[in-house]
Amino acid sequence: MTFVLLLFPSLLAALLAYTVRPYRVVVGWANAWLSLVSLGAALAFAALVLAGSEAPTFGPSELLRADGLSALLMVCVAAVAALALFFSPGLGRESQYDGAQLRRYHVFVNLFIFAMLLAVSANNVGIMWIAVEATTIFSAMIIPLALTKASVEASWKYILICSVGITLAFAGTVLTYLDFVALSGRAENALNWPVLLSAAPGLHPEVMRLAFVFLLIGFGTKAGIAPMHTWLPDAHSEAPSPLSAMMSGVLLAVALYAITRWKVVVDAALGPSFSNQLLLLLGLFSLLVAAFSLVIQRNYKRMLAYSSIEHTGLICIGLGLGPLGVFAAFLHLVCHTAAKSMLFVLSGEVLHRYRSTELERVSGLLKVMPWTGALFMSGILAIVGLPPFGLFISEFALIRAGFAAGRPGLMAAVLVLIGVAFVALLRHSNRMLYGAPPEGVAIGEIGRWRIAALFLSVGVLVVLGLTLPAPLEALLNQVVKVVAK
Amino acid sequence: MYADLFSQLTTLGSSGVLLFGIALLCRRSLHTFVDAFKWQSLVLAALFVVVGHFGHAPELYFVAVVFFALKVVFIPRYLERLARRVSAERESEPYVNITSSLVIASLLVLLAYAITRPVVLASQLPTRGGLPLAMGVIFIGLFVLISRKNALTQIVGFLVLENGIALLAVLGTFGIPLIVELGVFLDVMMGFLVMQVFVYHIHDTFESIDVEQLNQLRH
Amino acid sequence: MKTLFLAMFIAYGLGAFAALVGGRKSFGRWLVALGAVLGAGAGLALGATVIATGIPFTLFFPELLPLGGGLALRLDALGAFFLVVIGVGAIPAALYGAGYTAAYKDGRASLPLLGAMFNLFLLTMSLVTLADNVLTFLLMWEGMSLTSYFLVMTEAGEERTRNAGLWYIGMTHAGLGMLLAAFLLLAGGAGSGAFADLRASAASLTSGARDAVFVLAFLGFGSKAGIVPLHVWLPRAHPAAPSHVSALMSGVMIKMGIYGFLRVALDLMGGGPAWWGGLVLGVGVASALLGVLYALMEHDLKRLLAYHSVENVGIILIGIGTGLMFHRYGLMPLAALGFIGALYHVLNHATFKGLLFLGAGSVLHATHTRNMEEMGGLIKRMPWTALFFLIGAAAISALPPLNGFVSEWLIFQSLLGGVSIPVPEVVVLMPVAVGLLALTSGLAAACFVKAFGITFLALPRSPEAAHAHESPFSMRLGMALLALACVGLGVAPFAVVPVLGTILAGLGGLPDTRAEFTMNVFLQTPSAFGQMSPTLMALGLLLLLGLVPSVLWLLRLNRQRRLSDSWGCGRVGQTARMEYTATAFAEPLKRVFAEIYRPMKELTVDFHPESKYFVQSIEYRSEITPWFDQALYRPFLQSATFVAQQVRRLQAGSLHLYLLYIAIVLILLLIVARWL
Amino acid sequence: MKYVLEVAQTVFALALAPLVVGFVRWLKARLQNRRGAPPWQPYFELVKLFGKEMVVSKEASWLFRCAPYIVFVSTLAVTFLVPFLFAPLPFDGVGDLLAVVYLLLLGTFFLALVGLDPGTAFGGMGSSREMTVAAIAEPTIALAIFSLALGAGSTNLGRIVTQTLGNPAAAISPGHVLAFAALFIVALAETGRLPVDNPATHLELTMIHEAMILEYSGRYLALIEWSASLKFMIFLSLLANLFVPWGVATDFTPVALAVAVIALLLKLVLLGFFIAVLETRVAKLRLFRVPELLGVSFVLALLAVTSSFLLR
Repeated sequence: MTFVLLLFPSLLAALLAYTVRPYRVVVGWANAWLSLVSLGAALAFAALVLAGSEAPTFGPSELLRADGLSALLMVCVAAVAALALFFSPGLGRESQYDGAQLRRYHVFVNLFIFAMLLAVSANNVGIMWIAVEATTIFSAMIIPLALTKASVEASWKYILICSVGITLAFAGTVLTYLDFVALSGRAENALNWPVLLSAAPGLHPEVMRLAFVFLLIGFGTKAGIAPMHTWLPDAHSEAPSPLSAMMSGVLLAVALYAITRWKVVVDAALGPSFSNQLLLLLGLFSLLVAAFSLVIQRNYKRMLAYSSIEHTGLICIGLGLGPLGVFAAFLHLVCHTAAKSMLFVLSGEVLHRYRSTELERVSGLLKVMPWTGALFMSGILAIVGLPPFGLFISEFALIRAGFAAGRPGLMAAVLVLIGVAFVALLRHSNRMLYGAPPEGVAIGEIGRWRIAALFLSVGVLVVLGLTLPAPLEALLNQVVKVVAK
Repeated sequence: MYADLFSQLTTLGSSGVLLFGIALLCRRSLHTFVDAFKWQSLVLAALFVVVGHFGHAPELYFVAVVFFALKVVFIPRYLERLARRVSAERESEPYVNITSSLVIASLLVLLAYAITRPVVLASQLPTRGGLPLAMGVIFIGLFVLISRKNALTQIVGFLVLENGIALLAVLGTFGIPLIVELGVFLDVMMGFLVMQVFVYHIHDTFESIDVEQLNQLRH
Repeated sequence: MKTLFLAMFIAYGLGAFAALVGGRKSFGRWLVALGAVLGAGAGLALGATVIATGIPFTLFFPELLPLGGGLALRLDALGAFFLVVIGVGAIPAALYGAGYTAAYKDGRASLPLLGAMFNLFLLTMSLVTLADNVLTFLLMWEGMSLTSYFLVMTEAGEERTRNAGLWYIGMTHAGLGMLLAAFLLLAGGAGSGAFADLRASAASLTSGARDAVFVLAFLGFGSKAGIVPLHVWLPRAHPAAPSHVSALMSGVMIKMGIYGFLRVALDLMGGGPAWWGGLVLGVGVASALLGVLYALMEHDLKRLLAYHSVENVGIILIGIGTGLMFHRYGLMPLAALGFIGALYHVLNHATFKGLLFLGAGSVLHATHTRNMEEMGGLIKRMPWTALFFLIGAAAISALPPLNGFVSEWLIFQSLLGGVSIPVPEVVVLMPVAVGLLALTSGLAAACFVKAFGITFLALPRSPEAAHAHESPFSMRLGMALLALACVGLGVAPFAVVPVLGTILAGLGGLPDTRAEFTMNVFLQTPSAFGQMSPTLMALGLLLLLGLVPSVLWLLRLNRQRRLSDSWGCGRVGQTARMEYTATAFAEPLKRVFAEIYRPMKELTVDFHPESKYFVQSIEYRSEITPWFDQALYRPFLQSATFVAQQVRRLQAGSLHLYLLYIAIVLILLLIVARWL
Repeated sequence: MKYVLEVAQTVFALALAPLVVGFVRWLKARLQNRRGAPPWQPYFELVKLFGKEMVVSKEASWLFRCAPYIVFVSTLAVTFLVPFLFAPLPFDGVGDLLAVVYLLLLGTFFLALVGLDPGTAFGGMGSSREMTVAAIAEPTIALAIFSLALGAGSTNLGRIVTQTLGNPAAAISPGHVLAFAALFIVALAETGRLPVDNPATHLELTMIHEAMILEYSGRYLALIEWSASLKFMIFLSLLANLFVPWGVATDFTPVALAVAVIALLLKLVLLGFFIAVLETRVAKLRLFRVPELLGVSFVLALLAVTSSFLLR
């Protein structure tokens, strides 16, 4: 029943937005409040999982299932969705989009949220793939809200690279199913994850290695792992900020969730060493690419996009470092989601005020919008991994896991790359925060409610930084139990 | 006899699909491009029926009908309309000329054979002979996507890639579970519609659908 | 003791809260100062009680930082000493700050942020000395760096400050990376990371791992302490910060680097092979010499003092280096002497460097410029500041009655004690170290004659200097406290040395040398190699200083005094342009040490158009840029930008290229999966 | 009782100091076959100066007025530590050789500061050069002390003298001789004698010590002149007693004290003669050649240390 509560509100919101022909603000607010319902459902699932009951399933041949891993992701997706919807364009003050664009935006943004929630709660691996493909299609529709050369180019690249990537992932799924059929014949619920997991030890190792390569490349494209990351900076810098907040914060997390699901199956089939090495290799490469791309950067949205690639790389490395690493990786994922979504929403506010995404033209942010500036600075300090915020703890845990897994050389490289990204990010953000504001920029704060909402996420980050709330720790232990048995 | 007829028919069908894929490479004008794709989808639909009949998988018939409707009737018609509407001039020179792209295609098929050797050994189904060909179609779909500059041809390349995977699915597993199959078709259709809308957008903003101009967003 | 800890915590917390609430008003500024003073006082008391009673104070919060094994706090004697040093440095700085921050009322910097960060900076720094497991230590360490980064960035208006802030936070983050690697190597990966487990697992490490941990810890802590190759942020960040903050950073924060290094090298690892001591000694001597050499050439007052911090850290490292070396050869009393000299110099440096920075701050407050060439004659307008700055200058140049002399004497004696090391080729190193240390103290004296002479004496060289005014009472009070501390520590070392002995007792196997180094008023080194009593010497000097004028007065000699012009070879009217400038003062030494400075000289003479014999203008420019930046950091930065350029080309904008990337990776990985 | 003797010895040294400077000046004049002023001429100058009024520059601060006292007091404090006549001094424990060096540095520090105070070019030039020479001389002094301390097993002056008295063989060991040479060069540099600085001239190019005290007059100039001569006396007696300690009384019988006084006078005359001959022979070095001279003395001191260590 809670599944309905989880998935249905976003569908309802999409329908509502579709029917109300000329877009009106009340629709926006209704959608925002509806998203809180699915957040409640997600939290209910988390509580259910913590209560230790068997994972609830739903639908014909157990279509949907929520175990520890998916419960954690559900909470993340629903939370960021709620945050993004409360900051969607068209709420409150004047917005640069007209009625039709806003209407299209609200329809597809809610469909996008529905697809993500479906992907996370799908028990059937095929349905998960379909949902992830659906996220690409829905989000592609609303990247070019305002038809400019840049947004069209970004959206074309986005739709093409991601669709090609995802289709390769489907090839991987087919190969696994082929191996399953070869092992124990055709079965209707073959693609259900628990069934696949139980059959995994019998699968042929060579076929599973090929299948994992397809899957890793496929979902890696969606997760923004280098060298398949090329669509990410363009898409995130051109999309409207709430959407890019969701894409950067949670869509990458959903793709990583899919990779983790498949990693468990593959590890059961041929032992963890193969998948770990691949993940470490690609993780380190994306960390390298992201860190050095940050050094010379002229657009602050692209800067944030590259920093997402950097953190995806870190999470991949974490996944490849055994149980301790998985714990650190998922803690990192949660912290990164909170920090990055806040930052993208803030960058939207900055763009709205400064009318430009160029770093040169944005300066004196602390004088123009003191509170937003302070939030932006704390966001930057968070993603750069400085103490009061959670990412410092998760990076510490990650590197400790690295040392425990006996890979000091790799950890040294990771530390150096994190250092490069640290200096680059701070140099650019200092340029934006300090100095004299350019003339012609109105001094004045954004809405009080918006700042309060963002302070909420800063609060979450600080709480994660200083302590680890018991429910989250238990949930993460559940995840580790599921992933690195 | 009964089994090898089935496997011969399937290998024949899949080699047909591969042939049309390669034919796709040496087509100049857009119209002939879409035709090659249409014929490829037709052969694939027929293959669905054959596998459905011999492999005693009745739901494959329904899948074949849907596949036929989608990939042979619906998508090519839209592509034609799109081509006319966007008055795509002659296909601009691809990155790789015809002869070298054929050489690369053959190399890719050879690579596909080498890579899918363990898969063929693992699968006991009579239709396992066609698996390397399916992988070949996948690689060729990818190659078309990379080498063609026109947005429309990129969409066709993407669809060829999808055909390759559908072929892999039907040969390897006699059809994946129905819900997933329908979901895939739904995705393919929606994906195609979105890409089609984007081609119009590109045409409006860039006055031509040559993807070469799409390079302002860099670094 | 728990109440003292809570008092400290609450005082700092209230101070920070008061800053955020009412930072701008003067009442708020006093509250901030009060919070800081009370917090520092409570910390001082806590440290003193722990040293006095010898019972370590422990506190454990398992639910905070569960990943690192809980927030574990334990204050043992070593940590307590550094907590006392923080207290000694913080109280005067906070008092001084109340007056000094009034200058920021004009909105140049946000006062609430400055006040809050000041208190948080002190809080995190005190908690660094209390941390007892790896995560707590690193969290407080980076917290200290972050709050001090905000303090450095208070005047973020100028580009120079932002650049300094970036250098500072970049270097400390690199240091943090090395520390993290060192601690995790030490903990052997697993385990909760509590220092007790680290002590146990340190013994079982292979010698290669121990050396790696030592080098990483030395570089990590050295980057914070400001040893030579890693000191480049120090002359940039300290002058940029407000003066009372740079006094704290220079006097106390870089000592946290020393504390950390002692904690890891001596306490956790319990000493190691001889080359450890040799490395520390070598780097110490290099830092001391190069620090003072570059200080000589500076004419920005605060940069000069920052370079001197590098020099004094070098001297402290010399003490620690000799201590480690003796520890290795089992000469425990001499080892204790070396460490005691180092710790004593830590305390002394906190006092006189704090005093000098506060003095420089009031000069800056009065003349709004840091360039010594524009100062002069301030002694007549700012008598108190001049007196305190003179005491500080005398103390740092190790002149007898003051504290600099005592700690330098102890370090000299420990170096002289090196003679009894059995290995001959190590002993040859000792006299060279003695010679270079003596050269450093000589150059330091020359540098501070220049600093004090050019800034305070003779005629004012600029209108600002002419209209300088004495700094308000709170600033003078801060300086007075530190001056008293300088004199007190100089006159009464017999009280301090035994306390240092108790602190070091039992640390890494050192013996309890409480009674060994002092005989009532005298200081003596093991086997009575050197004996001295600063107290009696100070008394003697005072007595004579009183005796001589009174004798002359008794003899009724001529006491008239007449004011007239100073001798100017008969030329009437003396202007400020006739005075010696700071650059001129240091010019002979620049010529002597030219090959170290490698000064860039540039002479442009443009002749009169008509004839070559008449000159229109001659322009001479000579600049000294520390060659570290060129030799060490520039190639590092260039290679980073070069790689960045290559990586940028990856995102070239063409869709086909991106799809090609995916295809290539797919095929490569398939080949890997298939055959490898 | 011993303390009274100690004070007596200090007063004796205080009284003798101007005579030593006067004797050297007289001897130099004689060598340049000039009649020259009698050796006790400095006493007349001191008495004259104490009688005159003090002319103080307008720009000078309070430091200008109290620096002479500090310089004089610091030099006086050193005389309490130096074994002129008898070795185990009661004040020996108060300060060792390092303390002596740093007390002298205290004097030079304030003298240099005061050179800058009136704001004249001469003062600035003098203090800049004085501090350069002092800074470069420091390492040599430290190493000379190191070699002496190595030989005697302690840095305290009394112990060094008694130790060398104990085993005379050490006195002629290479370590001691090299240390003597090094310390001799440094003594010339510190007290402003000819190769480094010309004491007899007021030509701004060649005077270092004189330049700093140019502005002084009256009682202040007397005090500074006296402390300069006292410093010269200290260095000579250090050279004499530490390296050639015979004649220094170890017990307090009147006859031993008489012998000590005669021995001291003899040694001072000898050293004075040697310095006078040196000063007439050698011309003043250019300022930037002085570091090379001090470099030579540094190498000598380093050799002294290594040899005394290896032969221990």
